[in-house]
Amino acid sequence: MIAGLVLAVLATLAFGALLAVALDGRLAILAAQGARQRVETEAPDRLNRDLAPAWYLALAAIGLSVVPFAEGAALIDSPVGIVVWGSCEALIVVTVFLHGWSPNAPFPLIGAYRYAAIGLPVLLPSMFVLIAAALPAESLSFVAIVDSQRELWNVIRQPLGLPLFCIVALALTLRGPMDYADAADIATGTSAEESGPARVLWDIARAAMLVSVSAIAATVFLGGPLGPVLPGPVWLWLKIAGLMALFVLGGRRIARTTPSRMLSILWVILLPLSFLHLAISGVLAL
Amino acid sequence: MTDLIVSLLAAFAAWTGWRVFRVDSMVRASFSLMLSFVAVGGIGVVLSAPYIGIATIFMMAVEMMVMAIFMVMFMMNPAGLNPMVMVHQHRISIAAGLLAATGLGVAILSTPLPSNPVPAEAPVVAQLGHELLGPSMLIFETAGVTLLATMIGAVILSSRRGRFGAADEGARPPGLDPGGPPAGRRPESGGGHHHHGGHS
Amino acid sequence: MGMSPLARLALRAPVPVFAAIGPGRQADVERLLARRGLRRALTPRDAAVLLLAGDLPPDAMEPLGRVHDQVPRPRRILRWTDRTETGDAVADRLATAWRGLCGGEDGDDDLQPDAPSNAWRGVGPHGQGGTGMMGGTPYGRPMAMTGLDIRDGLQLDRYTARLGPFAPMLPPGLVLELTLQGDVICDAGVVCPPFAQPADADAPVLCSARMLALLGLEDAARRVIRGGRPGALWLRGAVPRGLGRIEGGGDARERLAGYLAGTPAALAVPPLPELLSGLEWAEAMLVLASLPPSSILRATRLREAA
Amino acid sequence: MQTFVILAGWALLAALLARQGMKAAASSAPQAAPFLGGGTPDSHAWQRYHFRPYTMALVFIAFEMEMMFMYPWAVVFVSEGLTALAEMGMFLAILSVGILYGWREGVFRWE
Repeated sequence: MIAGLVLAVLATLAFGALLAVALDGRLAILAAQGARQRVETEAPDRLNRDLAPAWYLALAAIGLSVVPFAEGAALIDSPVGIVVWGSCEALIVVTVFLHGWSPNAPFPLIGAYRYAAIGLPVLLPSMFVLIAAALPAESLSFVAIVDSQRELWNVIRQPLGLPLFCIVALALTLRGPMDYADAADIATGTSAEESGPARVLWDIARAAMLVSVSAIAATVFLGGPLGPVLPGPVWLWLKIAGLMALFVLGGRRIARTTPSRMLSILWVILLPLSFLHLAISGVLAL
Repeated sequence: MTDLIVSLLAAFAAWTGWRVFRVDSMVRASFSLMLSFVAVGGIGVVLSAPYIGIATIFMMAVEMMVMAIFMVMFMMNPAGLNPMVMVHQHRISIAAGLLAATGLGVAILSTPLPSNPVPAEAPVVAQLGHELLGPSMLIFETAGVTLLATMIGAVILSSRRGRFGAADEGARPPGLDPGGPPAGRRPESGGGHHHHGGHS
Repeated sequence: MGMSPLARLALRAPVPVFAAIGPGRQADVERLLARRGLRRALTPRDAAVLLLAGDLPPDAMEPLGRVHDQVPRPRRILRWTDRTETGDAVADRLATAWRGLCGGEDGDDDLQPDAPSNAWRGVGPHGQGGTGMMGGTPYGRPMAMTGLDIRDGLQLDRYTARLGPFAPMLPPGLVLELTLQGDVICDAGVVCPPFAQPADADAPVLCSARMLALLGLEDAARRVIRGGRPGALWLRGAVPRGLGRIEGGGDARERLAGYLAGTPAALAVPPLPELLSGLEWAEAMLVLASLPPSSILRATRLREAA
Repeated sequence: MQTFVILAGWALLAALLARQGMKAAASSAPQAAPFLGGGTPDSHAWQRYHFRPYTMALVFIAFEMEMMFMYPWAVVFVSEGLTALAEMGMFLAILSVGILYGWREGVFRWE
């Protein structure tokens, strides 16, 4: 059972990351990058430079471990699953910051601080949305949240939830309108001084995180492994793939505003919206 | 088994805590401290307090991120490019540290701690929720007011910008009628210690 | 022995090109790099081929050497000096060079001497080149020192650097000396004006593509250059209202709307230091991208004459 | 126990991949210089970095701490019913005042 779940997580991460890179059209690019020289900057923080992509990847794996692949079968069946995922989100901010801090170069540094400024308040809508999903389930565990969607998926019961979580997902995977770490005006920001395999690993970790975030979204809003005819894991994989395509394609087609303006939008528009979402979900759950 | 994991996590927490004072970089120091707290949170999880344990990890990840930002902002040589010593007043600090550790150790060992392990399937999070909404309701709401005071205090102390102008220029509200004298009290020139009240 | 599947896959990758654009070639290069099969790298670390277009003035040779050396090995520099050479021919040469590099050819060597900017090895009490807390040149460079901020008056470090002439977010040739606190530009000065470009570089299509790329829409920028529609949401809305407002020329948002509608802008741009100082980095780069290259050139020349 | 092995396993696996799967980085001095489009910096990039939304960071910490009360609340929300709704409504109303005040003072922007 456990070995099977470990395998499921590993396989989902690996194939999902492959799919994410392919959706981005970057398979060949990564293959070419991997063979190139890995450049070192002046006096970098070597430990954190090497470990930042590793932690990003590990957080993706941990996030996916709390997701139930079949009804009642999660690798880490924690009674506080959404808090575990929340900690993963907070640690992602730390990891991306370290990735930008460690090369000791101006553009990565600007990217790192920009991401900290946007990534921290993005946690708030995320927490509101997940807490709202926990209300009808009367539990913080993802298994129970899946169970509570037997009659009606949360995407319909709590209509504001998925759109809000999409913004969170884009921020956590450094994509499109929320990619404040690796933006073009700072020459790809935290990655500006990375080359060769280090750049490839960072991209793979981002792809793996996309899988993980999509899995969480599929579990919380689309009923996870619930579905007719097909077995649970297949439903989960289909939903993950669909959400990944949504994030990749949507991310490419929405413009990114300046960080200061996005900060205001987060606090002044998205946070009140999350309040409203929680209030509506609360009244409906009673 | 629980004992082994708790000891390992405790050793890790102590080691990363010690690293906080041995590294040169403020960023490394902050995140060493974070790792230390992560291990403490892990101990919480092992000791049947899953919510408190994971919440500790969550909070500390966020807080050490903010701490790293402020440490780098205000400390000299924030990245430790020149090696430096992170501790001051070695003798006093060693003595204080030993004293605190001994005191706490004695307190813990001499306290008759209850020994009734929580059953694995106990709904501890729900119990915490009922406690918060029931007997500890006042504490919970007081925390809300305290945090509100924290927010307002943080804004007042750290923000230069204000509704009615920069803080260091004496923010003044606009007049009640167009072109009239500013509404509200006029800031005293000698600082905020006088309480004359009244209008000009 | 055949190639590994990974190496075969790598051969199909678009050529990662870092563009060093010289006088008169901005429009050519921007159109060239919007082709399929080529990819404009925003940093030399992401590139393998350095494309040098045009004849550089002598004072740009040293910066070129710096950018060249920052491309990871194996690397190749390709010159596109002949104006009559078509884009197809250059794209072919780029692809050949890339295939050669993927096939294990040796690349070019460094152009700059292998010496740190300041001698530091073995200097100082710990041998790291620095002294005390903040003194000396640890690992070859001094540390930034504090100064007054223009926004909130906090005395934090001021980071001064010269940016350009090949920075992808600036007009080619422009070298700015910027002093930053955080990512806010406290001081800006023009060290070199941008290279003169023909009127084609002011084409609304290229101007809007530059702004779209900064808004995170590289695909949309390519589509626009190839003559399509941007096909993206929240384009004008993403540019803050009132940003980079110039008398008679509207703000950056209005200029973007104009470019997308196909109307070129002709503006009297105030001197760049006036325009840029006090802006956040993202805003400043958007403002610069919203100005046609010819008016930026006029604004910097004006300052030199004054 | 199992959870710990899994968590530690993922972290170790990823760290091994990062440290073993990559060639060591090495560069000549001109290669190592930070990228500034051909320009040069006066100093190291590491600095007392002026993080602009610092007031926001402080308000965020307070708000985040408050959010921690909401997780146990969510679990008992349905069983406690209106009491839970009222108490949390009051709590959030108090904290909204803080957000409103911060917004009025303009702290949710680059300082």
